[in-house]
Amino acid sequence: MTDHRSLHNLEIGFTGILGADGKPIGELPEFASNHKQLIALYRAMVLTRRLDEQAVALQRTGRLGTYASSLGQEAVGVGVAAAMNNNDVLLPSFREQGAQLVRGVTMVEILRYWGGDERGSCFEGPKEDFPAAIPVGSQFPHATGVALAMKLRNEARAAVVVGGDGSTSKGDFYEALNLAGVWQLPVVFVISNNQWAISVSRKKQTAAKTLAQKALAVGIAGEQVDGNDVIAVRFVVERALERARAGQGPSLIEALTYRLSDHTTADDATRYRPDEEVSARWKKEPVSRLRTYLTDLGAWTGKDEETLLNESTVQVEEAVTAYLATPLPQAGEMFDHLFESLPSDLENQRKQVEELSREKTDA
Amino acid sequence: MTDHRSLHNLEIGFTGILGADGKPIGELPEFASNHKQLIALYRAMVLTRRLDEQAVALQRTGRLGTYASSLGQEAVGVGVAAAMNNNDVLLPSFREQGAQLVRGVTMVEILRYWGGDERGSCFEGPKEDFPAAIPVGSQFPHATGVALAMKLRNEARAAVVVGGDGSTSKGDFYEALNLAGVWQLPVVFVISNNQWAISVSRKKQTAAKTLAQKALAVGIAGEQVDGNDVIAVRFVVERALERARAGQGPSLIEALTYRLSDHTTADDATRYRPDEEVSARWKKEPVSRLRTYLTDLGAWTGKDEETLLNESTVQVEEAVTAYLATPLPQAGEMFDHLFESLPSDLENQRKQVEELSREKTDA
Amino acid sequence: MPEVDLLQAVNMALTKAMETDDRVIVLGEDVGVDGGVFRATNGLIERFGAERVRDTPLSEAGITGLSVGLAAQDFRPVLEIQFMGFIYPAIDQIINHASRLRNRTRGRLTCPMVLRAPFGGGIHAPEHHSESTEAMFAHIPGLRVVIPSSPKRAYGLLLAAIENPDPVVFLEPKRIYHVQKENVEDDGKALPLDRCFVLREGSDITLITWGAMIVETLAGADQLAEDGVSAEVIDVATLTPLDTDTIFSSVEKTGRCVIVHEAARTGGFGGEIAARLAEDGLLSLLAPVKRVTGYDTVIPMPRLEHHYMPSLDRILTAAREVLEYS
Amino acid sequence: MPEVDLLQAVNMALTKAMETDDRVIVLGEDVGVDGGVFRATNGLIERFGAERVRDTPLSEAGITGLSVGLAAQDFRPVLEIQFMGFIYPAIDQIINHASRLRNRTRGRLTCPMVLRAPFGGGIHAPEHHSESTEAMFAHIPGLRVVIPSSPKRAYGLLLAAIENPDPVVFLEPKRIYHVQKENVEDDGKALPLDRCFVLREGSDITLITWGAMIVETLAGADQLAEDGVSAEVIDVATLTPLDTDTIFSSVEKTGRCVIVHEAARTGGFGGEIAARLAEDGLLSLLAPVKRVTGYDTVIPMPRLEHHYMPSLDRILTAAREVLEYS
Ligand SMILES: Cc1ncc(C[n+]2csc(CCOP(=O)(O)OP(=O)(O)O)c2C)c(N)n1
Ligand SMILES: Cc1ncc(C[n+]2csc(CCOP(=O)(O)OP(=O)(O)O)c2C)c(N)n1
Ligand SMILES: [Mg+2]
Ligand SMILES: [Mg+2]
Repeated sequence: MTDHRSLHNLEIGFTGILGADGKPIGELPEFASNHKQLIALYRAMVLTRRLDEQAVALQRTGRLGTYASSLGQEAVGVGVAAAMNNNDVLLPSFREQGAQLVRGVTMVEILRYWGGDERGSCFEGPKEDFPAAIPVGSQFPHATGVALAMKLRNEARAAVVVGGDGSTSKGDFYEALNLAGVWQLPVVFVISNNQWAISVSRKKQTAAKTLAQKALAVGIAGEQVDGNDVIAVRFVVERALERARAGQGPSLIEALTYRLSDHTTADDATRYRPDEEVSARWKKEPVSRLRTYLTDLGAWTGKDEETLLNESTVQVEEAVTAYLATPLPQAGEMFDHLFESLPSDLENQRKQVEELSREKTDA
Repeated sequence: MTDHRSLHNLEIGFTGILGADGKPIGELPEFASNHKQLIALYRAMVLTRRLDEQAVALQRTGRLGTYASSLGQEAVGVGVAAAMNNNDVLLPSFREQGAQLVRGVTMVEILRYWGGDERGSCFEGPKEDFPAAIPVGSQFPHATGVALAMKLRNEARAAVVVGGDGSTSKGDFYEALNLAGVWQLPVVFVISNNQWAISVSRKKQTAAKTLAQKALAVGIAGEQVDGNDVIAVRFVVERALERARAGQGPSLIEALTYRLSDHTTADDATRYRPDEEVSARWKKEPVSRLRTYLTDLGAWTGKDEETLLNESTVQVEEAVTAYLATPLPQAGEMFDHLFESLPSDLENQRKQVEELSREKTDA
Repeated sequence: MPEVDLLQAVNMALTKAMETDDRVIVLGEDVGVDGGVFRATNGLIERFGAERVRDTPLSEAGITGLSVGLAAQDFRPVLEIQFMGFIYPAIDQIINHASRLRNRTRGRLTCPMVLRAPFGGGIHAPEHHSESTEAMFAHIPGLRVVIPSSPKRAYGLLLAAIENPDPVVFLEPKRIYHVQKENVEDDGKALPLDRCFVLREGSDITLITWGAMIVETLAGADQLAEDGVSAEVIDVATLTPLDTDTIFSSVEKTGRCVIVHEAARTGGFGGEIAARLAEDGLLSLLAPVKRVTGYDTVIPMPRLEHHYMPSLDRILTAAREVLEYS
Repeated sequence: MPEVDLLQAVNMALTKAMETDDRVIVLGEDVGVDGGVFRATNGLIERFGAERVRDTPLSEAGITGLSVGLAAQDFRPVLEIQFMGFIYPAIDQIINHASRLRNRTRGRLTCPMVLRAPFGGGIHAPEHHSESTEAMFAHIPGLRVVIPSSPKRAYGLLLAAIENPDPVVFLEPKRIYHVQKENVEDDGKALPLDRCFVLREGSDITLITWGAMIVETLAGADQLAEDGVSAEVIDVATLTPLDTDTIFSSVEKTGRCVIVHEAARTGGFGGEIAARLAEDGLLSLLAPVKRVTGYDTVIPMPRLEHHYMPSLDRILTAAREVLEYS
């Protein structure tokens, strides 16, 4: 007997609210009736884009290290962070400047980090948020631990972890998803599917039709969202967070977006993808989409736009100035946070590095 | 707009052919009309069980190392191997004596391996088969490599890799499954779900309702089979192998079975599972099920059974005698297969270990 | 004061730590109902419940990363990896995260976790069950590698590891889980994590070791004493950060040194100790340093395993060679 | 004869190997159309097609295990791991399988694979992109660890690694991918994998190093020459199995030795070399051995990185200290 038992919950939902042309194609969530909230999302996306632009320029002129721009993906980071409570915890990948800004990481901190300074990960704002994860996918298991801590303390909080389409091929992703499922941990996994992992396309990454369906492997909720629609992103993440905080378990959200920039400033994307693909995707980018909607609503004017652009430029420039003025760390600092207190075995090494750096300065 | 796009292929099939009582509950596959073939399956299961019994006895009397019996799971190993062509490649876990026997690994080799002798993995028979995999799940990626080799050579062959329910929680399992999917490799993943990973039950391993549905995460075929029904196992694995050899891609097969023994001879399963659970499962075990069917068919008599048991006992005893008579390896052999030829840096070490062992023997 | 073996001492320390600090969470494969495959966590789930004593899925990388997250949230995870041969999927999380979370965030987030694993050969275990790769961990900055070799040190060092605000890999020499019983007072007192232990004082030669090889090394010292040679025996205990002071002052006194470990020779931690002597203790040395170690091959399965393990004989031969120099 | 840098030499060797032996398969993340993030595999996919030059999913553990399977089937996989910081998920497959498949099966199955990875700091890379953990691999029996430090050696050693019937971890010092050009004949000739290279002969002191530190070490020898000191410079090249002969005969001659590496000091491979000298070369030593290494901390991000890297100054200071002994 070959009996095809069909299983429950084997559907993958897709949420889109604004179309690429900025016209609503779905029911608007409640928060969208408050234009101030929409404008806040818009401002955050514009600021993120401005920061990215400026960071790339700094890199090109030798004043910043390799940088991963989020151009075209701003709605994912901003939407995710906007959905979070302050006391939730964010565990970002290395391309979530938008989310970090909304969470309260400062632009100066972000620039310091990419400028090659560990102090950039010592956030003044969201003290429990994790720093950027460079080893792809390694952040997912951390999120399960953070979520378990919240659950053990009976707190109505949740962890949100973000990774790319490429990161879903790592065992770390799967093991974390499975742990979250089996222990019903308050964590939301967000995949920012920008269609590329450096030069490897989404299709070459996995034969699964969607990344959201990977949730089925561990028995948790999975859904897709239009990742260039910040309203939709905020909406589905908020919903998933509410479930998580209420003890209803983890979710996987695949946000469909596109990386309009090179992978990083060290990359040349024209080597592996056609210009036409990129220009077609420019038509669906998130910032102008929301601007159109707000303009159509009468909630946003050319004047507002001009003011915002000026303000953003000033804000970013101030941050850049502060970043460039950051006093260099002292050589000895490389030992100061290795352990809570420096083991005596390492004192000589600390002394040596300090002396040598003094000599250099004196010379 | 929240649009529930339902995806294709999100069903998980289940195949069972003989019921627990030995009565057919499904259509019999063609090979089952050949009673000789069924008898061959039966004989292999009985032999496996006899070997397991004897191995446990040897361990209890200090003549074998820790041993993992396959009691109750014989139909999985035997069914899987019976479905394979000689030139397919088997990558077993550490509990697939049944499969190994059918593949042509000798009982002496199996005993040597568990007796603590690397020579036990130097099979005379299936030369390309992998040795038992002790680090759980680490065999899955190897199978993708073996399958890729076959594909690159355009051979109509396939790899079959077997792991336990516990092994499906490892990143290795998922990464291998994903590689097989994206490259459409000729490999069949068989999960012998015996409901326990030492003391951790299937339910504590993952929130997924089935292990077969993990295939959906990587876009490949997944199905369940009654793992105590050797006819069903052989049937579904054969079908999956035909697809694989024909270039139609990989499959995941979850065989539902039960570990009637302790995890290994080092384990005491009464610590973590109730006797009633085990006795209930005895009613569904694979050997008597097929015997009933064959008897009902008139293809098997009490006399046949007696002969088989005697023969099996003799065969196993002969193997045990040969195993116990195996000359000890020489101490220097620990260096002989480390590299193709021993680097000069290690010659002294080899000399030392040989001299010291001679001294011991002389003393 | 209970008379316990090393394994029971581990269990006592875990119990005490869970009693004292409810941020201590014990997790790993089979640590709950089964009490661990060696029974190190026996009784904990009955006493502290399944929330704090957690059976995990079979997922070494995942549970190590999960422990990093838990630790960053101010819990004190004590993770068991069942055998050292299965620790390797955890290395990525250990080196890329656990050991540097504090440094990466300049002290904002920390990682007070302990990863326990039984290690070493000599118990006739199956393939992949007899690893001694402590040197791989001892090369990781920001990590402590701690190895007890007696019930008392197991108790005191494990408590210290759990109290320590930074990550510790705690390796238990399973071959001596049951060889020695001691009266261990259950007083919750930690031992220092920055000190080698001088197990026996002596003046002619220094024997340095850790883990299970302590047994053969002490036996070696006994035999040497019969020859009228006074051997000092040092249990390194905390491999990193290394207490070079204790080692140097011993070798300054004796002028001779044999290092014993079970791990493969090349790249083993004995090399680090010998190197330090060659750098900063050379002038005290009256003879070459000798290492008695496992061979540079995969530790054999049981049929040949005893040929691999450093033996009392090999220790004595090395010591006598070193003593011949004048 | 083309004038090429180290990176181009790697590319030449890969091309030659693929030309000569169609069992050679190049795989890894972005090795295909993109030609590798450093362009080491540039042009290969155009020349040999996507079957043999394979872009893989982002899956270090998986593709390493896959390579083991391929190698067991008599292919010659050459796997690129993009940066050494991402090699750790592969360690399990390397230590538990690749390095012991031959031994486990007593020669029945073998694992002729090469795992290439750029390593080391000094290029102002982001976090986790500047690792030098060769010592962790050098402790694995059954594995060869090979590190080229010039275009010629990159070409000849990579060909040797690919031809070798056993697994090789081939680490490329990315800081010197472009610092030196040499005329490298594309003759398909492999260099020996069991020899250190004496880059400069000398009689007063032996400087031992590998990888990118060759630059500062040779500069050190130049400076010492100006002081009238004749320094011998050894590029270890193949860390394991180690060619102790070359090292010992040099130190016998010079009586003095400084070992230079970028990796953290404790547990670094310099310790192994120093240990061997302390054991079997002690009587040749006229002075303590010195190690000039990275510090025992996480290699800092670019703002502090230059303070971490062993400098010409540190090498000179150590050499002069060693030379002071008489
Ligand atoms: C484990 C690991 N392997 C390789 C890399 C190098 N690398 C950096 S980003 C990247 C691609 C990531 O793709 P994706 O997850 O889709 O994120 P995206 O860059 O598109 O945001 C790779 C291969 C890495 N950082 N970590
Ligand atoms: C990576 C790894 N972790 C832990 C172990 C110890 N161990 C051996 S078997 C086993 C359970 C395996 O369960 P499952 O995969 O269901 O196979 P079964 O034993 O039931 O056949 C464990 C945890 C191991 N061998 N490898
Ligand atoms: Mg991507
Ligand atoms: Mg099982």
